[in-house]
Amino acid sequence: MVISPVHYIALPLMAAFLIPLFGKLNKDLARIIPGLVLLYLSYISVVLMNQIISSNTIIVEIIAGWRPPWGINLVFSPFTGFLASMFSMLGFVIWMYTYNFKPEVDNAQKQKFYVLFMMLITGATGIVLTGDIFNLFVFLEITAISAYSLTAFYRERDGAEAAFKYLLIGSFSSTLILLAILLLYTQVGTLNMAEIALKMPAVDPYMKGVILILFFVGFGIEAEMFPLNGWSPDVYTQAPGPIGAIFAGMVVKAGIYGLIRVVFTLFDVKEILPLLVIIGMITMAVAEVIALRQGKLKRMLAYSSIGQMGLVVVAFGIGTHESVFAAIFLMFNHAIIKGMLFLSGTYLVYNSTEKTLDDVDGIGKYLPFTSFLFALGSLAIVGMPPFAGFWSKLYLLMAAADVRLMAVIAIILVVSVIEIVYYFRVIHRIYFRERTSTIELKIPSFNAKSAMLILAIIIVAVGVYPDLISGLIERATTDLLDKQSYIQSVLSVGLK
Amino acid sequence: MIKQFFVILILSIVGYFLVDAFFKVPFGEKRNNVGNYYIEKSPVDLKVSNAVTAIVVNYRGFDTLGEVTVLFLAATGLGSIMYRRKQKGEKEARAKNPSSRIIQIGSQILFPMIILLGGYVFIHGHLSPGGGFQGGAIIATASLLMLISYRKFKINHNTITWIESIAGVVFASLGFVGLVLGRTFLENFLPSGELNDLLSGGIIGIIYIAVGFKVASELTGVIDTVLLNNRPEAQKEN
Amino acid sequence: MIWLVIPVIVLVIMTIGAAVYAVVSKNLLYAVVSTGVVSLGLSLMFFILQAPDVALTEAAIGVALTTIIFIITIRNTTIKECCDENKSKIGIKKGETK
Amino acid sequence: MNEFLTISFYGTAIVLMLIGLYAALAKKNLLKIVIGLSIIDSGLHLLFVAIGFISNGTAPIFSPEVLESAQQMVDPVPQALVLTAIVIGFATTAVALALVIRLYKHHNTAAIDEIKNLKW
Repeated sequence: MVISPVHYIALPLMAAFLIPLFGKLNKDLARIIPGLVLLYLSYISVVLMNQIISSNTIIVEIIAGWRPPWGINLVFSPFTGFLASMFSMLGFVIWMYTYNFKPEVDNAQKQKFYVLFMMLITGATGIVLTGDIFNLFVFLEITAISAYSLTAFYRERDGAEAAFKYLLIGSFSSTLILLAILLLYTQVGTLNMAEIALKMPAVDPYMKGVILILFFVGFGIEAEMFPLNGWSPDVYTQAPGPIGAIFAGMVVKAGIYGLIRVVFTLFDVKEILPLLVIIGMITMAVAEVIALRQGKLKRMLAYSSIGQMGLVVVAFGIGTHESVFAAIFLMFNHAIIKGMLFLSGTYLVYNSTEKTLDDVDGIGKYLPFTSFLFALGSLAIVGMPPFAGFWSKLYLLMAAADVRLMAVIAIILVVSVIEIVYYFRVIHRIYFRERTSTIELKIPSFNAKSAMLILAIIIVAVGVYPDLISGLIERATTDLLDKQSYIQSVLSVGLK
Repeated sequence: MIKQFFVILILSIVGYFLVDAFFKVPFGEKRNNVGNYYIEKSPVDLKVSNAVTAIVVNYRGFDTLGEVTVLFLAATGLGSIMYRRKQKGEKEARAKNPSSRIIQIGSQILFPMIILLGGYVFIHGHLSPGGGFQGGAIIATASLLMLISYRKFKINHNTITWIESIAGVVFASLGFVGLVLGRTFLENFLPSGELNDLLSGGIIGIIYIAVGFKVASELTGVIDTVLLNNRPEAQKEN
Repeated sequence: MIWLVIPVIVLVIMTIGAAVYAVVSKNLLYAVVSTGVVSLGLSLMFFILQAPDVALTEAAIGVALTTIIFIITIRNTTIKECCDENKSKIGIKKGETK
Repeated sequence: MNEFLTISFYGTAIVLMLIGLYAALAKKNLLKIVIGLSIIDSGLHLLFVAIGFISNGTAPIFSPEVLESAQQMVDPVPQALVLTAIVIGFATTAVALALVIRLYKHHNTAAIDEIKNLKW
C-alpha cells in the first residue's frame, strides 16, 4: 500500500473501531494501539514532508475516486503537512506521557480515554488536511465530541460543568459554521475550498460579508478569541493534564487554522485583516492581564495560552510574508512549549485538589527534574534568548516594525513584561520558597519524564539553531500565501 | 434585567441578519451547482437510483465515515461520562414496574416487524428513500421498545461491541481495499450492476449495511447506557 | 401546488407553536414532548420539500430517539423547570435536603 | 404561491432558530438549554432542505418512469448534508444530556444559577 495522506484519518479510525475488541483480548492493547498508530503517523509525516519538500509539489489526494469539486479531497501541502506532522508527533509524545498516568483509573475507562484521545488528535489533523468545507465541519465535530467527553472525564472534579459550558458554546460555533457553509453553497454551488476560492470574486459583496462574519465568529470561538473564550480556562483546568496539552497544542491550532484558511484562501476580502489584528490584540491584552491575577497554576497556563493565540492572530493579521512566517513559527513554538508546560505543570500539582500556586512552593527540591523543565518552559514561552520562543517573538516584532505598526509592537512588549512577571513569580515560588503544603508528591514515571525531555530538547535545539525548522516554516508560509497555486493544484488533480 | 436586554439585542441582531441574508436567496429556483452533476451522473456511473444515497455513501463517503465516527465517539463518551464503578452486591438495574400485558404482547409482535422494517430500509438504501442511518435508528427503536416493556430484557454489551466494531472495521477496510485495488480510498471497486437492481451500486450497498448495523448498535448502546446507569440512584431518591 | 397551502399553514403553526410551548412550559416533560412535535412537524415538512430520506431520518432520530433520551434524562433528574416548590404534579419529589 | 412557500419555510426555519437561541440564552434550566440547542438544530435542518428545493420538483430518486426527469429533481446535496447534520446533532444532544444527568447528580439541581463552582 502506498503511503498517502488518507492514512492520517483512516488508520486511527480503524484502530478506534478495533480497540474495544482488542481491549477484550488484553487490557494493555487498548493503551498500546494508539501509540503504535501515532508512531506510524509520525513516520509517514517524515516521508511525506520529504516528498513534497524535495519535489516542490503539493499532494492532493482524491477520495472515493471523484476528483474535485465532486468528491472530497485531502491536501497535503507544506503548510497543512507541517501542522499535520506537528500534531502526529506531538500526539505521540503526549501518548508516551499518558501511558502510566493515573494508574488507578479503571481499565474500562482507560480504554475509552484512549479512543477519545486518539480521535481528538485525528479530528484536529482532519481539520487541517481536508480540502472540503463540509468535511472540515465533520472533523470539527469529531474533535468537539471527543473534547467534551474528555473534559468531563474525571468524576471528582467539576469537569461536567466545564464540559457543559464548552458544549453550549461549541454548539453555537458549529451552528454558525454550518449556516456559513449553507449560505456559501447557495452562492457558489460547491463545497470544495479551492473552487469556492475560485468563484469567490463573483459573489455579491453583502453576502460575502455575512458569510465571512459567520465563519469568523464560528472559528473565533474555536480559536479562543475574545470575547468568546470564557469556556477555555475552565476546560483546561478540569480536563486531565495531558488533554490540556492537546487542547493547547492541537485543538486551538486547528481552530486558528480554520480561521486562517477561510480568511486567506476562501475569501478575497483584505479588509478583514486589520480586524484580526485588533481582535488579537484585545484577546492578548485581556488574557495576559487576567493571567496575572490567577492563583491556580492551570488557569494561569490557560490564560497564557489564550494570550499566545491572540499573538498568533495578530501576526496573521499583519498579513505580510514575514509576519505570517512569524505566526507559523509561533504556532509551532506554542505547541511544544505550552505542551511541555502543561505536561510538567500537571505533575507539580498532581495530587492537589485545588491546584493553586501555593502548592508549588519550594517544590524544586522535591521534584527537581519536573521543576527544572517547567522553569525551562517558562523561560522559553516568555521569549528568553537561548530558547525557541525567542525567535518567533523576534521575527514578529521585526515584521511589525517593517510595516510601522508601532502600537502593535508596544502592546506586544508590554504583554511580554506581564508574562515575565507571572511566569517568574511561579519560578520564584518553586525555587526560593519553603514548602508548606503537605500534599504527597507524585514522582513522574519514566515515560512521562522522557516525553517531557523530548519536548525540552526540541525547545533548546530550535532555540540554539532555528534553521532546523525555519526552512520548513518558510515553505509553509509561501504555500499559505500562494492562493493561486493552491487552487491550481487542487482543481487540476486527476485531469489527464 | 441587563441579561434580558442583552438576549433581546442578540436575538434581534441575529434575526435581522438571518432574514436579510436568507430571503435574498431565491426559493424554489434551480441553481447551477454540483448537485446537478450528481443527479446526472449517479444513475449513469454508479447505477444508483437514489441520488442522496449516492452522495452520502460514495461521492461524499468520507463525510459518512466521519459521521459514523461521531456517533461512535458519542457512545464512547457517554459511557465515559456516565461511568460508575459497580459496587459489590449491586443487582442489575431493572425497570421499576413491569409494563402491562397489553404492551408486552404488543411489543412482542411489533419487535420482529420493526427489525424487519429497519433491515429493509437499510438494504434498499440505494433504491428507495432510507439507508443505513434511518434503518439503524429504526432498529434501535425496536430494542428500546423491548427495554421499556420487559423488565428482564437485557442488552448484551458484548454483542453490541462486537457488532459495532466489526461494522466499523468493514467500512474502513472497504475504504482500504479501494485504496489498494483502485487508486483512492473508498473507491467503488465492484461492478455497478443495473439501475434499480438490488445488487447495483457496487460497494454502496455493502457500506450502507455496515452503517446500518453500526448505527443500530451505537444508538442502542447510547440508550442503554443512559437508561441503565441511572436506575439505582433514581430508585434511591424515591 | 395550490393544494399545499393548507397543510403548510397547519404545519407551520404546529411547529412554531410547539417550539414556543417547549420553551415556555414549566413542566419539562411537556416541553420535551413538544420538542418531539417540532421534529414531527419538521419531518412532514421535509416530505413536502421532496426530501424523503431526510424525513425518515428526522422521524426516526429526531422524533423517536431524541425524545426518548430526553425523557430518560428527566426521569433521572427532575420534571420541573424551577425549584421553588418541593412537589411536582407528577409526584416526583426532589431536593428537600437542600 | 412561491412567495407564500418562501415565507413559510424560510420563516419557520429562522423563527425556530431564534426561539431555540432564546431558550439557550435566557433559560436557567439545563434541560431547557439543551432543548433550545435541539430546536436551533431543527431550524437549521429545515433551512438546509428548503434551500435545495425546486418548485414542482421531485425527490432525487430515479425510478424507471422518471428516469428522464432529472431536470425536475430537487438538489440532493443539502439533503445529504442534513443527514450528516442530524446524526451529529443527535450525538451532541446525547452527550449534553449525559452531562446534565451528571451535573444533577452532583449538585442535586438543574438550575444553572446554583451550579457555580466554576465562574460562569
